[in-house]
Amino acid sequence: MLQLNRDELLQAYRRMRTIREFEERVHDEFANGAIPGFVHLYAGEEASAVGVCQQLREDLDYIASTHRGHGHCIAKGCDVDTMMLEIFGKQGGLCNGKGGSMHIADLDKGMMGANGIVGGGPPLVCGAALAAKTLKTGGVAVAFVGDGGSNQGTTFEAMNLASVWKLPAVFVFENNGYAEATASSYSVACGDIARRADGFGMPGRIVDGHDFFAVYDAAQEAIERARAGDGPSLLEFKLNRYFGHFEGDAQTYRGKDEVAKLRESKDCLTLFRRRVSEAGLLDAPQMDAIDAEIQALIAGAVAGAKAAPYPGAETLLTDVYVSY
Amino acid sequence: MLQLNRDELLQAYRRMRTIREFEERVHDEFANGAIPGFVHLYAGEEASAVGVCQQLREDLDYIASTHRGHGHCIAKGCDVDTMMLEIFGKQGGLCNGKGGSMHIADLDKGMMGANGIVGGGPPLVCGAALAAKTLKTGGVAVAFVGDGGSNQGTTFEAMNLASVWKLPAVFVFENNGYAEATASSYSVACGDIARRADGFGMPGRIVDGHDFFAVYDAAQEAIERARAGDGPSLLEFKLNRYFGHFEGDAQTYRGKDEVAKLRESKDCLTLFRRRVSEAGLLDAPQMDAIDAEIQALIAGAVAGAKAAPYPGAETLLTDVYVSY
Amino acid sequence: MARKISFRQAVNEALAQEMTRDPRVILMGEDVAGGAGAAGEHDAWGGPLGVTKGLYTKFGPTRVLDTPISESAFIGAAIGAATAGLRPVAELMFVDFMGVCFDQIYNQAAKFRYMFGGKAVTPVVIRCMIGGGFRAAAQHSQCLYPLFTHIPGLKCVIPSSPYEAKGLLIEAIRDDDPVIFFEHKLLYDVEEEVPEEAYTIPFGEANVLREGKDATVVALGRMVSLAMQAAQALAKDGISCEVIDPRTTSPLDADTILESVGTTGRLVVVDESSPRCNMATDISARVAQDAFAALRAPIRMVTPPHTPVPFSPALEDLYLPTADKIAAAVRQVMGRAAA
Amino acid sequence: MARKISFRQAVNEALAQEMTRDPRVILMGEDVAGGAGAAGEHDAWGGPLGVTKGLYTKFGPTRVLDTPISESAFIGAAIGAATAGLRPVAELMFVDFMGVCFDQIYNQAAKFRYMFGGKAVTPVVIRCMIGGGFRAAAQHSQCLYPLFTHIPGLKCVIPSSPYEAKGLLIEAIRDDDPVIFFEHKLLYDVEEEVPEEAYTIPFGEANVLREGKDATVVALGRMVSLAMQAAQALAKDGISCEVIDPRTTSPLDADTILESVGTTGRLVVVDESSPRCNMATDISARVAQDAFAALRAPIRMVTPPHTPVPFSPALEDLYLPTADKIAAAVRQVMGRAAA
Ligand SMILES: Cc1ncc(C[n+]2csc(CCOP(=O)(O)OP(=O)(O)O)c2C)c(N)n1
Ligand SMILES: Cc1ncc(C[n+]2csc(CCOP(=O)(O)OP(=O)(O)O)c2C)c(N)n1
Ligand SMILES: [Mg+2]
Ligand SMILES: [Mg+2]
Repeated sequence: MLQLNRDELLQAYRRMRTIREFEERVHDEFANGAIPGFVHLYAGEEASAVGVCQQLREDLDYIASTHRGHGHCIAKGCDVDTMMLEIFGKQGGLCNGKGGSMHIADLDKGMMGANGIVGGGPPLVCGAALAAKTLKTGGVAVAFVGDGGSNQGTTFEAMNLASVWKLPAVFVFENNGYAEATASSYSVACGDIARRADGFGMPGRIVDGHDFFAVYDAAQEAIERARAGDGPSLLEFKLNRYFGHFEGDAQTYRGKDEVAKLRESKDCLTLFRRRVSEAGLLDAPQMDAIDAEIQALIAGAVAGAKAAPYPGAETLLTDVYVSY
Repeated sequence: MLQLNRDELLQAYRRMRTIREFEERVHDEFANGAIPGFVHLYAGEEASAVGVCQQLREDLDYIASTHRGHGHCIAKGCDVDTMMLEIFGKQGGLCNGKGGSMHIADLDKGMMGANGIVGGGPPLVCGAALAAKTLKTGGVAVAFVGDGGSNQGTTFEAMNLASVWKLPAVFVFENNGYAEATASSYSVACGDIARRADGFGMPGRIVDGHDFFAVYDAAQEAIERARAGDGPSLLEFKLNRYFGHFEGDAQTYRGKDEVAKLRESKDCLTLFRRRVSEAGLLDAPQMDAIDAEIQALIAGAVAGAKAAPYPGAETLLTDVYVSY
Repeated sequence: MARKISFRQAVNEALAQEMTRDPRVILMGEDVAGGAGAAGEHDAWGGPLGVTKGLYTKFGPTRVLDTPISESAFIGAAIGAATAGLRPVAELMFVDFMGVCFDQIYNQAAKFRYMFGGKAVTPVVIRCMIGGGFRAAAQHSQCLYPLFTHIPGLKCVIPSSPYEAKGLLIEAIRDDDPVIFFEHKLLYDVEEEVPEEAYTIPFGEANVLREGKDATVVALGRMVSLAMQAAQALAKDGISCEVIDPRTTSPLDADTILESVGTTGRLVVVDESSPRCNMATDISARVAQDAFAALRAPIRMVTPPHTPVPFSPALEDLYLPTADKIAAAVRQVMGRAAA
Repeated sequence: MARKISFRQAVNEALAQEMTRDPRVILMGEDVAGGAGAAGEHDAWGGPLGVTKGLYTKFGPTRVLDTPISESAFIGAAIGAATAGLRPVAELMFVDFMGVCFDQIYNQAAKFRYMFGGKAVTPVVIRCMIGGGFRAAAQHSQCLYPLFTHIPGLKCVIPSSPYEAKGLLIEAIRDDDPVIFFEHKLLYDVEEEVPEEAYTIPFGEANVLREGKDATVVALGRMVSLAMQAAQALAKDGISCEVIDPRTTSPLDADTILESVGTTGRLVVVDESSPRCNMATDISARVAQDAFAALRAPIRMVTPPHTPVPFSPALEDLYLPTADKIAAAVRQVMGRAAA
């Protein structure tokens, strides 16, 4: 915590709040019927995306995300207005409406995309890391994976490959306890995902994923290791999602009041506020001001998305190949 | 060693010798141009197949093999005459000439097939084990996998699934040091494959794969655990192959005299003979007699395969579906 | 007795009846029950769209198995189990996920019988969702059945209505070969009369939904109802369409199609899958080879364009075949300008 | 300067020249060098059939990377690296292995550009071996290019000779889209004159190997030389064939085929891949749709039967298309009984 200066703390808070507000509003708009398709919200997990990405360079470092990708986008610096346009399927969206929530991406910011395929990202991250290593850019690449995605063959293979090639990569497992309706205690045979690190020749750590500072420290170690050329690491963040698997999920598999209790006791934003306040680093009014500012920002993004036209018919047939 | 009676020891020796002789003769016949296609020989690894399969029931227990499948076939009780016919692509072969070396199989003996796909077998073994568990047959299923195959996503997934479902399965890794020309020290990032067991919630052991008795004991423990309903295990046998990856491999990646030295110091058959002789359990003439008998058996198989006709043209279009 | 039920219910009922009939039939997949290891309800999902809901409660944990997200392992396990005495129905969820487990399907299940000289029997059914219109974007909207149809050793079934779904799924479960069962996600809420008792619809027998003399329209899955709409509209213009649903693409009932073209002399094939090497080309080519003499006009294929499926509703609506596009194609083969 | 080299050498030379020209071009795959971590020679293999041998020695370990047997990881890594500034050439070895890594190819590489609204460039080449005749049985003899051709966003290249291989591979490496490059393993030892200097052959431009007026024969990969043999034999009977090699199935130069059929009025398509939803159907259907008026006879497709590839040489020889079968098909479309 002490290593972060005031601006950095403000940025971290701002980004976490942006994600939260973004997701709460998308939740509402989905319920209103304004957003089509499958939408997976990241609310509750903000400390992970922000704690990691705050240490990454937009121009150099890459991340690959999952189906639950809005938070990673925002943390990596994507523009919320164009993100919202994308999620509404509108013209001018980050992918011009062709990708939507599940394929939101911004390669210019090193964001290699949300992914509709569980386990789709880790191999791609090996590639970005290999490019960094081969071209000697000094960059690193981070794969965000869920607990469910930890059981996909592509993920295992990618970890082994990253070690064999000693790639500047980090494998972040966001263990939110569920893959759809299936508990990770059922699907991950060894209990903690971090126990797998040793079998792939890399260090592994379990971290409280609600604690921004714990995430930050663990990520720092892993990222520095990667940048130094010492190879990949595995991080397992234990955290929680506040909404259903996707919008529309009735969540009957969760315990009674489970989410209410989590919102109360395991909110990374509340925790962050408490920690920085107690340490006298930021004060409540400062953060309240950010909250208000972000609320307006996201409200503007939603209004903009609602008002925007759909992409033109001619775009149906473009962007298939480089030539058309 | 003490737990095996004389008949069992004789059977073990006979099967190991049968594999060795079979492979040496296939090697010669391939060199003569009598055998087409890709052929991967098992010579040198006999203690693994036999040490494991001797404890399996032909009618109940299943194994899935790899591209290097002849040894597993013989150990599981397949007929060497029809095996040889198959490898020659002749009528009456174990698969009527349609499979060849890479797809040799005998479901009636619980041999689910050699496999042209590295990592193809472990998922299938989960299935056989699931069938045994669901139908309460008391059976177990064993996956043989190479060190190279240990890095295939399908293999990782299968281990996790077997643990999640607590299946009566055993994952046997035959680590012969190479996948094609690539050393396992390069491709298995964690060094020993057995280090991965923990990440899949199962026990793992490293065993000298040249030592029939060490293999036997380790397999016994794993098989009993599986039969008792306590779930899967991982065994890593360190062993060596005497021939190239496939027939025709010049093996320049191997150290000078590497194979000659191995044949000298790490021959599972020599070791077996020494151990049982020293313990006074079998004597040399007994085993020599088996050697002679097996030599004749395999010579007969080769002669039979050479003389046999190719499958009839009408069989090209049969066996695609159950109805034709 | 027949009563109206949805496509979703028809699939569920087929599964329930076959599981009751035959204890070797088991179900597996991600959240086919839903809630494994969780604090709340088990049987919470029945798959992401609720198709298998209730079966876990009925048949219990040894018959309905939730899996980790490890498609190669559990699809392969279903296949291996099929060779060892069970008759598993595995759910791949979206067909789009075949890319992480295709090997087990086309190199293992499809080829066992042939490679092993006729000695293997692999009675496995792999269910999956296909198709666009759900705003589910490029990785959750594909059809991909041409890829499976290409593979010798697989059978491919594409039900077009609740009645078809129930009869074809029961047939699939009783069939001794590996069967891929493609359910169009936009059909789940469609209702029609479906008999309560179990019944089967044989593979390789096309359904002629409507007889006609001017043009043959072959359509698959959700496209069948669009073809029927088009046929109705065209009837008003005096154009008489024969509408054929092949039901299964492998085996394909080519005879019914060839005979029909023999009468009509004109063919339109409607296929929601991507246009290259798809079922539209497969059927068109077959007709151009085996019913050429009867053909009186160019064959026309109605398919989406050669692009991934776009997310934006505005674009996806343009992407998909429609009754209007089908009708326009029929008018074209009739030599009539668009109405 | 042209000298005779083999197809194998042509591929090797194309790789070497492009790697020399552009430091962003790297090579990866199982044993593309061969010997990683081993006691003996590195660069021991150059792939199982020696195609890349020597490149490791020339370009070193940062440009030529051996991989574990983890196709999803390394094919995916090649794709990811392509989006991040490299131009990787990844070797899948046998196309038959696509089943363990197809997702990275068709859901990731193929769709990035579209899904991301045109912002991705993915210059990756995936090389693989196809085809029968090697007695390599059901899992090492497939063609499978129809599965890739089906996918929008991929380009598919099937060279038919050493000259074609070199020019098309250099084009593939310089192309900014994902390209799948299919090398028929039976062609590796074929020799012909190939220029020493680098040259490119554009995609989507068919090669008319032989002009003719009676029938158009379209063939791919190894089938091209068989089609030429057939054409020669037929010429003796006074039948004049136009032989067309499309070179790339995606993009497909349909125009050249349609024009040719416009002249000849007859079409035979030769395709070594399994017969359902394959390139033979793709091309036939296109012609039946867009050159129907010119067609004077049924289209004929020459393909293997709908079975896995058998191991036994006796059966495999029956399985594969031959010059005789092609000639017979041409005679058939000419309305002549088999000679
Ligand atoms: C290969 C594949 N299998 C299954 C799915 C369906 N699916 C989408 S998200 C999901 C659960 C993912 O769980 P986890 O990795 O824990 O991520 P979380 O949703 O908890 O963030 C599943 C099964 C998919 N998209 N891709
Ligand atoms: C999926 C797949 N990838 C690659 C191959 C090619 N291949 C065949 S055997 C082999 C090496 C296997 O090594 P290992 O698993 O150690 O078994 P071993 O040959 O040593 O018995 C490879 C790469 C294949 N058959 N299947
Ligand atoms: Mg999760
Ligand atoms: Mg090995």
